[in-house]
Amino acid sequence: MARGADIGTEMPKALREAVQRLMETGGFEGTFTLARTPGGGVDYFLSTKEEGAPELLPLHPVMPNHAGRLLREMTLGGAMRGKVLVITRPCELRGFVEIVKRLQGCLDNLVFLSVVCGGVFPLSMVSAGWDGKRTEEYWAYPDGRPVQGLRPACQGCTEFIPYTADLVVAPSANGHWALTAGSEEGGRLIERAFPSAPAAEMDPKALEAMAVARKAGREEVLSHEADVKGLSDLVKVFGRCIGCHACSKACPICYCTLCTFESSRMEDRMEQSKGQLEVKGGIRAPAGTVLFHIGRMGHMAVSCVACGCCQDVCPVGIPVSLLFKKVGEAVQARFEYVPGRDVKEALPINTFQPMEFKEMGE
Amino acid sequence: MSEAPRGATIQGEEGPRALVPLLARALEKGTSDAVLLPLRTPGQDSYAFVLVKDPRLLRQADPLPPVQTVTGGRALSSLTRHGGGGVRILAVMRPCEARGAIELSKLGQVDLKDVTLITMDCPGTVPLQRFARGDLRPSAVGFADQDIRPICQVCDLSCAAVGDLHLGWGEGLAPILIPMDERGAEALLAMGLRAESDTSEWRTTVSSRSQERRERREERLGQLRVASSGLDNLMVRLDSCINCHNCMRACPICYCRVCAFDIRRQERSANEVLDLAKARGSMRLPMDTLMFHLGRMNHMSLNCVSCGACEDACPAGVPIAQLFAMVSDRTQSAFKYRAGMDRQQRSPLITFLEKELEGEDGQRC
Amino acid sequence: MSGNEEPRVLGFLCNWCAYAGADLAGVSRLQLPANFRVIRTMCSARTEPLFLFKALLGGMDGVLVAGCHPGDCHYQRGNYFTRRRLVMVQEILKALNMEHERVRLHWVSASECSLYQKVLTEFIEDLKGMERNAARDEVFL
Amino acid sequence: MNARVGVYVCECGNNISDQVDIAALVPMLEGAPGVVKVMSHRLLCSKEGQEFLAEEVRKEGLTHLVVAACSPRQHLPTFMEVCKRGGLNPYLMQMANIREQCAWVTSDRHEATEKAARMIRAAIARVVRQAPLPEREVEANPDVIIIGGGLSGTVTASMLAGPERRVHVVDRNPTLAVALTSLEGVETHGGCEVEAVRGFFGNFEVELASKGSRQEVRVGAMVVCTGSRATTLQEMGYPGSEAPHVVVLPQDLEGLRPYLDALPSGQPKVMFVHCAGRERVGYCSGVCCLRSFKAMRWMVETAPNAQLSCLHQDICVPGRDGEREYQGILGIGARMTWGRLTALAQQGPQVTVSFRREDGSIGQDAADLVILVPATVPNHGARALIDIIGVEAGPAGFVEEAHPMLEPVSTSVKGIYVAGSASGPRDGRATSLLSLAAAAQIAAELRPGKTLRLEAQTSQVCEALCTGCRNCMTVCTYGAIEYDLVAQTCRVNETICRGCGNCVAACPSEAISVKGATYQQILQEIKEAVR
Repeated sequence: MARGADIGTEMPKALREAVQRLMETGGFEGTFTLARTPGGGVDYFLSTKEEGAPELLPLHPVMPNHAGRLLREMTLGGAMRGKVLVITRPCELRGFVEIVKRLQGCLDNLVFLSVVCGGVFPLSMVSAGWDGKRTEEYWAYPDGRPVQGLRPACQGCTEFIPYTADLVVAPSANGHWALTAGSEEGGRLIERAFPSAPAAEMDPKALEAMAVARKAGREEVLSHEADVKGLSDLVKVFGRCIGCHACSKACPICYCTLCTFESSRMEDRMEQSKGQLEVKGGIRAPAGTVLFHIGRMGHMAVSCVACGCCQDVCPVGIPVSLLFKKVGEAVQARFEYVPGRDVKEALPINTFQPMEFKEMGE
Repeated sequence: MSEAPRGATIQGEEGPRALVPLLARALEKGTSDAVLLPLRTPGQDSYAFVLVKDPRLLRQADPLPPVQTVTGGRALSSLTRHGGGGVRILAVMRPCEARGAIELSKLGQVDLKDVTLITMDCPGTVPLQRFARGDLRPSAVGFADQDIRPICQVCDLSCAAVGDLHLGWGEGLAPILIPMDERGAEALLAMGLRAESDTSEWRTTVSSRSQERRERREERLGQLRVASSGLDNLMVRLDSCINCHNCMRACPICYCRVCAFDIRRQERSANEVLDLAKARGSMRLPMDTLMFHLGRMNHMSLNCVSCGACEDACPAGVPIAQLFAMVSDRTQSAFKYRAGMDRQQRSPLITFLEKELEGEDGQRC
Repeated sequence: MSGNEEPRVLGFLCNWCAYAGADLAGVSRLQLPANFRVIRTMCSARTEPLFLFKALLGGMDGVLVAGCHPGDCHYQRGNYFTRRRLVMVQEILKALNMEHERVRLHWVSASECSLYQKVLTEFIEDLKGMERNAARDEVFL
Repeated sequence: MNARVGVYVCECGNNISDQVDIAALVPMLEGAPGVVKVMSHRLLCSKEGQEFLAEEVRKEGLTHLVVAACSPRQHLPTFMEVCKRGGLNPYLMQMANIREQCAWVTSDRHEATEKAARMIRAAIARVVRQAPLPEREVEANPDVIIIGGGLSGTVTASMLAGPERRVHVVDRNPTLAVALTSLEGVETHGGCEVEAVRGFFGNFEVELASKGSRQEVRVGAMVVCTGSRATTLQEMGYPGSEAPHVVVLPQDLEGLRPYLDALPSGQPKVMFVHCAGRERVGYCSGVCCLRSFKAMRWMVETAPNAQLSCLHQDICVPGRDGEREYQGILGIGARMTWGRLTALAQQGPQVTVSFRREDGSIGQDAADLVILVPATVPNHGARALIDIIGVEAGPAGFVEEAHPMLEPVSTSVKGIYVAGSASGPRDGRATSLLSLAAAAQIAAELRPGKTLRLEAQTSQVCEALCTGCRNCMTVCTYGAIEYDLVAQTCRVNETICRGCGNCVAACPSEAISVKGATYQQILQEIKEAVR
């Protein structure tokens, strides 16, 4: 990997300064990053010039929207005409790559800065008002000690290193942080932005420590609510689902204009419900709660990046992200597929190998 | 009914639960095919509307749960959108939910032909998200409960008897079932009851509470109006909105299959966004948050029943129900319309009067 | 299954192989379980996963998808996609401990009527060993 | 208009009525939604039965028809014709297969009757949701373009060319065989290559380019006759193969003469080495052993005093005469050695041949002339052509047949056929057979003056729901789906689509569906079937 630049120890200040330097020297048309909203919240912005720009909060530990979803809405019609620096978390980048494979977005001219990710806090925490001190403590995560209050999906995330980012903010030796290059483009940008900064690279020890912590976290989060034992448990977990489908709307992969499960196809006519009513003595209204979630798995589990946005927006706190993570991991393992690893990798559902899965059908 | 309606006082269980055995009776009698009401979900941690045919299921019934999950209007719509199929349903729900159902029937999304709406005095519900988090499990929400949702605290129609049959009970009153029309009277008979008791006590209690709530509503929504007047202030109110449109999805009135504002999200090209950002220095994404809310107000504020489902479903804590109440109170009164109160009155925008919308000074507004 | 109740099984058979095989089973007067219902699709690849989920949650005890052997697809490659889709469905069911045995894929050519009979009877035998699909009585689906 | 469904149950002689209680069945169907008439009949497929049915459709003014009888695989076309005669669109008819898949497989009469009722009700539920579909036809151009003027090209052309059908033969080679140029109705394009292909079966536009000039040819079908060739010494890549006394067995044996003339006097050793290049190409070409043996016999006559030997692996001599040829070679005393060629080396006047024996040990032998019998590979330029015309190719680069047994001369693209050794190593006989087959299939499918019947139950895209993700395009085998850049949605080319429905299952938005097999139709059929 190309040389990385030491950006110091003081996060997130160091990161902000690094981004500043990149924006000044990188020749970008704009920067896509989290920033402070007028009301003191946090959301994504496309910022083009310094004056009048909101306070940039790159990689602030929340995910108000999945960047992949926003980028998709933006680039659905075609590429951005000029280079834009996009600052997102690994799962956001992977989500976008997956949706680009579905031709719903375009990677051209987007330069990605990502991070060896420490995870993010639940959305509710933002709306409840943000405690600045939390951010300072948060950036200590490379020591592998679990950060309190992270979203479950993040606690159990083992894919915290970005695959296709041009620039990666990574923990470096003895508490320092490094801006490392993930591509030649990234290398050039670093050369230009930090000609004199001391060289630094990812600290394998830190990555190892994080990996250990995350594996443990994964076991932990998947062992409770997500550990469903068949239909009866599913009905319990999804029992409180109010059918708002917020999960699918926040999902970076769900891209349908009209979700099949919101179409008239899914609506039983009363004539047919009568039969069910006879057999069961009662039917839920609206029906099809479990079908929606399982059906959605069937549609996007191969590409689920376990970003956790679905759970973030669930008004009734169903562990959606954990269930989807569990199922997604199983499906992806079977196809030896890692969503978002490489945009050239075909979607498992759109390709096949004649000699594969011999056991099926015989 | 010109003279004051009479009702049937119910012995036995107190409060809304008194309904359950009566519903069972109606089912066994066969005068109705099914009952639609909230049941405790298998996890025992929430409630869901279920169309019940087997009376045994009524054991899990809770006619008036402390929280609103899916609104009764949407539940009824999911069953009868394509026609009621001749199934005679007793539908038990809160006044605001019933009003939602009535609005939906005007919009062709609910078929009330064979439905008997049963409403009841509503003490309000607690915020869905707090309830779901489990840090709020009131055994029974009292009428004075401070934990009920802000929108409920300013609900002046919490006891609106919009159903065919209405259960009065609040403030220590003995539960009394009051038929509001023929259909309600039939249902009452089916339950083996007669409307003999006088209802004046209930009516006085209700009217005084409605009065009190009306004043509170005007006061609080007035404050909100001031606090959010003008673009900037409104922006601040909506600041935490992440534009997920979940308010729209939880709304019983928003019945479109694909929301126009969901499609529009994708109508701008990357370069247009870039140009807009350049013009302003920066551009918040997703865009059109304000546009969405204003557009939605335009689409449904005339039918808004202030059920608060939107606020319950909002993951970002926007006081959206109150904002909509604030607006819809105005738009509706402009047309002398109160959503869901009168089944005969047509939805304002599909009708008109020769002389209307005139200000006091006679000039058109 | 409880008592002597017969499992209810739904089959999606491709027109060119499995369905033809089923016809041949008839011509050869092979005896088959009566509780098996067939939907004829032109290609096994028409069987979208949603049908399988719907059938399971609708209370079917078993769902069989049968088509041409790999390499023999009348539409050249359809069954390879069918296979992948079935793999996915099963993985999802496994991950949720949802009795993935209820969904099966089998390759049956137009001439393999006895294989067809074998597949079917074995499937139904296995299903008899299982509980009746709980979804059939579940109110809160 | 309300549906008026007629349900007609065929007793099929006793085939159905023996096992299904017709008398009990009929009342079970009455009152099903939309059904106005239920009736049974002895034998609906009989001439009398067909007339009766057509008359019923007319008389009862039926909008939909359900025929409960045998397998649609047997009589669907029959009853579709009946519909037409009765003035009903044939796609408003559904068959319930209560013979093969009910009466004949269900021992219990009661169960069989119950099942038949369910099957028929399912058919009813589906048929009322069917839409009338037009019988679609397109004008077709009977002309054919043949790519490659070799044996297969010549045979195919000579069969097809005639007053009603013009045949174009393209070859990169400037001069084509007289056998072709002299044929009536054949237009040769020597020194040309296919640049581009547009259109579909019945109406292809083929762009030809030769040095400097371009031209467009309009045809209804194409035949790939690009043939095959021998692997070269370089491709075989055996060390030392450049040795002067090493030669690849040529097509025309006369090509060996100079080498024979150069042989030393006395009893020169000539060694035939089989399977030259087999490891590299990864398959047995299957035609070389015989070629080699024929060459050996020719050698016996032309160079009687030469000592013949043969380094071979498995001897592959299929067919009637193969074994005789083999025995013949053993007869002339050629020394047969089992071995895999590993290296060659010119040492003085002789070539040392190193090979690996079956047990892995290395053996050596020397000869004055080594004749390598080469593996067969696709012809030069075949790969490029395959990409241009968009047919499927196998790993070895040969054109893939649509189906090895059922459609040996069709390709993945409707209207593009393959003949001769373009689809794999062939001997002359097989080449001619396949060429004749291709010609016959074209003659049958593309008849001059006749239009082409198109699949009516094709896929269709709902623009409003399509997101343009092109999953459907990716999984479609036939390239029947196009992306509309303006609408940014997918579109189905209904002249190509065969209605398999693969695309439907690939679309998460349910934006694409097959006419006559829509989600609703299948779902409602299921619901009734499993009730």
